[in-house]
Amino acid sequence: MLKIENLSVHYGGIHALQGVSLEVPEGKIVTLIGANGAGKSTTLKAIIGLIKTSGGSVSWNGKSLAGMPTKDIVESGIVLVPEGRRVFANLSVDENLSLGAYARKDKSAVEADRARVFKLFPRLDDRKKQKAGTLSGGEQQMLAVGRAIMTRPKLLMMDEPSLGLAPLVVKMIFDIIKEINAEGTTILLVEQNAKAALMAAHFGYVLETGRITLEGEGRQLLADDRVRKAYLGEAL
Amino acid sequence: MMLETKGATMRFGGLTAVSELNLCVEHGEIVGLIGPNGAGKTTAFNMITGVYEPTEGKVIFTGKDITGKKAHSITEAGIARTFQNIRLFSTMSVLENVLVGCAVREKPTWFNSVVRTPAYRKHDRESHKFAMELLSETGLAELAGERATSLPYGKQRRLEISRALASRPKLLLLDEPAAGMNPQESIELMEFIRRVRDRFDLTILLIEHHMQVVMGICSRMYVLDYGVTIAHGTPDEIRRDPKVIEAYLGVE
Amino acid sequence: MKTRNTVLTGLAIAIFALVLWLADKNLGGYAMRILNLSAIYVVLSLSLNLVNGFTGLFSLGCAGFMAVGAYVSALLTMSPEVKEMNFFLEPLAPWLARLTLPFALALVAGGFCAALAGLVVGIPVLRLKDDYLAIATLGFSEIIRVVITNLQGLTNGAQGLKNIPKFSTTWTVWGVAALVVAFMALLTRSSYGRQLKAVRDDEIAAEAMGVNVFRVKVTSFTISSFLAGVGGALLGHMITTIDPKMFSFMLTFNILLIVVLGGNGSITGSVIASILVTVLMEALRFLDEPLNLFFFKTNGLPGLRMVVFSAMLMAVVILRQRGLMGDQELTWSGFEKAGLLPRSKKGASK
Amino acid sequence: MDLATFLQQLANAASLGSLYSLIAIGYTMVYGILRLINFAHGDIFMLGAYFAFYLIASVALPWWVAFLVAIAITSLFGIALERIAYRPLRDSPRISLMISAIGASFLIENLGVVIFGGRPKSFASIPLFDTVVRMGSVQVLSVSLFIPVITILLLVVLLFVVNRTKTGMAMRAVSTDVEAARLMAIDVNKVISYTFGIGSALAAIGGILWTMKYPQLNPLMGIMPGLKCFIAAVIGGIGNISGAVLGGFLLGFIEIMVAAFLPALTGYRDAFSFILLILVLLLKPSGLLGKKQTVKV
Repeated sequence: MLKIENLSVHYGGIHALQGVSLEVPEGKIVTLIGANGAGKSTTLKAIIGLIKTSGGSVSWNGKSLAGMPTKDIVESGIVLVPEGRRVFANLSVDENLSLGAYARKDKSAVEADRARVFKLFPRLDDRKKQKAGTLSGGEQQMLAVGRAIMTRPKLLMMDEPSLGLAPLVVKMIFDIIKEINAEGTTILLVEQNAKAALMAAHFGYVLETGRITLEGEGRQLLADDRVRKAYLGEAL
Repeated sequence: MMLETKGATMRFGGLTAVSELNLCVEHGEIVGLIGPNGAGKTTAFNMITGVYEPTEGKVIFTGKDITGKKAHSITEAGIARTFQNIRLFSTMSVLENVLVGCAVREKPTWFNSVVRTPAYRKHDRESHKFAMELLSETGLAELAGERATSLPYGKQRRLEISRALASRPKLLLLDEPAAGMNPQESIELMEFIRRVRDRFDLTILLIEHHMQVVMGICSRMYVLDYGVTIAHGTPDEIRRDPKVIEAYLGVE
Repeated sequence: MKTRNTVLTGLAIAIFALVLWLADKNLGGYAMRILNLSAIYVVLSLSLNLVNGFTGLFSLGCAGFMAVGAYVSALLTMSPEVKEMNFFLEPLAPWLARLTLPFALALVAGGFCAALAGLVVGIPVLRLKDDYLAIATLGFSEIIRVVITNLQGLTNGAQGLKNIPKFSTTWTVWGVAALVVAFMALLTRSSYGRQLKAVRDDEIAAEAMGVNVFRVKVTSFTISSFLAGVGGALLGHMITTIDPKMFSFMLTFNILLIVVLGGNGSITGSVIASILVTVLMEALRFLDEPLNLFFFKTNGLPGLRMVVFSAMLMAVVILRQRGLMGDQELTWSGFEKAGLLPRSKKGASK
Repeated sequence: MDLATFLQQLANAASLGSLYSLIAIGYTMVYGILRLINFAHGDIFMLGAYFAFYLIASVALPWWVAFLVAIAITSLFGIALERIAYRPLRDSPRISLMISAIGASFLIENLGVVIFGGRPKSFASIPLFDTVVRMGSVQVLSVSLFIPVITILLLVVLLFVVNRTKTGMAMRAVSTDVEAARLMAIDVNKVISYTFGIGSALAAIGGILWTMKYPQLNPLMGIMPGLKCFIAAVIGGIGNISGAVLGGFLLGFIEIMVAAFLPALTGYRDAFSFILLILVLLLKPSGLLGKKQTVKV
């Protein structure tokens, strides 16, 4: 349903993406792995219209997203949980969730979604009135995901959800990702924790210096020598 | 002992970014600092190079206490660094970037610069020569006149290292030198780092995510997680350490 | 290569001097005044460009330092009789009343006092950044003005000073302007100049490369204040009357306009823009006078000229942020590349 | 000094402080959202007063209608200013944005000189505001009593809008993180326009009340209050509405009280605020109610 062809992005003098093509089929978890600076976040930001692309196309259910403002892309059903969570620190947990539903008019469905988020993350329910900035890293990540769910996405994109989180929390986040997916939301996941990502994903792409160098099913990539050597730190 | 940190701790408000860091780096070593993002590695660098003053503890460099000194005097004392997100002087040429690095040894003043005193001219000639030498060493000599930020990513990283070397450091800190490089470039970088160490008689402390790079060139490494040193030892020891596997190499 | 450029530069200076000589002989007082005003603006815009363009500090304190230079130089050169005439409300401090120095000495003293003010202001204020720095320097400039207004016994307060000796001749102002251009060219292309630009491009990296960022900032700010003081003094000796109102934020704004128009970080840009703006400013004076456009007559609209000017600044900032020259310079090799000069034998020039 | 004079000065200080607060709020809101010192804010304050003046003097509207219309026009003017002068520069270095703001400020002032004339105009007296109120031995103009009351009412309304409404929530979101706000399908441009609209409306109210108290209009009347109120916003902690009000009152009190108790320093009155600013910036750079920020390397 999301199809990227030959996407290219320039940052100042740097050619950050050099013709990236990938596909995210409906109902699947797709992951994009690679080293720091390989262009993973850039890909996600280009999809959602936060940065300008310099070539190639992004189509969403057959419709081109080129030149669309982020607001309209989000309303069409794509959302991004940004790297480093970026919750609104001075706003309460509840307000953060309401902002997720900012553009929505269907009040009762919004409340249903809020209940669903609290069911997924009971800890957020306990801290409803608290300022988001006072939450722990793991709770902020939950809030960022919850806030994204409030936009009612068909495609949920996540940028480094495990960043700086304790192993136990990472495991929980990945369980939630699988749960959300099981409820019918398609997921595009960017991760430096290659192992966890590939274990959870149906399909994976490896990005190196702005180019896709490998692709395949998650478990298949996990077994690939090149991936094991470069991203899993295994001396072979 | 080249560098030693004794219980160096950095707190921001309630958050402890690095706690009780005890690094020891011997002359001529290449030592790695690894850990998940947000583990406090860059903060450790910032404490050593004087960007932050440690909340507690000491930083000792070649036997002298440099805790709390200003960043520029630490560079003068002989520690140079590169940055995680490249910080070149964007409006200057490649050569000029390196010349700024050289200046710490010339100590120019506005007066001798304008008057072009004989001493200034001598320093200036020497710096130009040394800068060009460095650029040929790092394979950037042909690009000397180009704007620094027009270079491709990998070359910008090399330029940043050249600029750091221009200050004639004894200890070089590299913050993720292989970030944004593909495996082939990373291998070249490893060789480059080794060569640079031998050629300039350096000691190197580096932060890196590319496991292949770290394991390949470091004689020892420290692993940080949540600001706490959870392990240190040779690459082989680290690879087998269950705590490291859990924290860093990913969950099963 | 180098010799050719030196010869060309020498030739250009000689031609310019000749033009000045001819102008001085043939043009009327009004035209010469405008030409000489341009020279003073060259000094002032380079002073601001050193801080804003080359060191990347957004300072809005220019007018205050100009005021210091103008008052010091005026008070040191006026004759005891003129001083007595000026200070009729409250007599001037006696040690100053009898002191009269040669112009050159007074000019330098004006610069030094402004530099001293710059140093005193700079040390606390340069710890701030960006817009905070801008507003704090603007604040200090206003404080200097308020102090001058209130120090009746030293500055004659709001009445200002009249009959300042008219020392700013064509040769003086253009001589000083030439010196300042040379100074800036030498400074910005030196090792120290690279430190200034390093601070502008990335403070953290500069500090990490061993540049004492704070000291560089204070030095640049102090030198800039010196130049502003000299420019202010020249201005005083040209129009022969000064008062605190003259040194308001409006004056800083005029200079900022020149720097932005010429290009932040370009010496030649500032020189060209100084002349352009000064001449245009006069040429547009008709806007303030009654208009008679055949069908349509207006009464004088004082202020229309400044409307046009503010609109120009905004247009430049919005449409061409880099100004005329960006941070580039007009160079002989640039002319060569543009095909305006015959190609030299040896390859690239530097 | 006797008690009566002190109370008299206190009333003066309260109304001056209130006026400063009203203008300072506009600075703080715009800075919070765009990280821009809106140099032209003082001139918007001036425009508000002039619009009201012309609507009464030339269009002959009843004063309260004129005030409401003037506030609305000024508010639209603020929105237009952001569109024309600031929006095209949003991705440019902050210095360019600030130069554009300075340019806009001068443009408005000079246009004011051309259109309104450089000579000061005086506001016709409105009895409701011009009555002298006596309380014991203290005499104040009624407007001096209205000003603090109106300011407090407006502050309550504003805090309600910012903290309790959806638009207010979006404003707070945009001022914390523009990019994340975009990801929430918030129309950032619209939110910025609202901010300018509200800030300009408050400036207009401030301008009108100012001329009720000091009934002289001139095109450059916005410069000094503008600068001082920016200072008030910084002192209180820029980006923080309550901080702006605190800063405004503080400045008003210091100015009036120093002039009252130390008459020898009256000539330096305009310098007080700048000295206070520099002290605060050096001692607590984030302002009295501001939060500390660390630089990321």
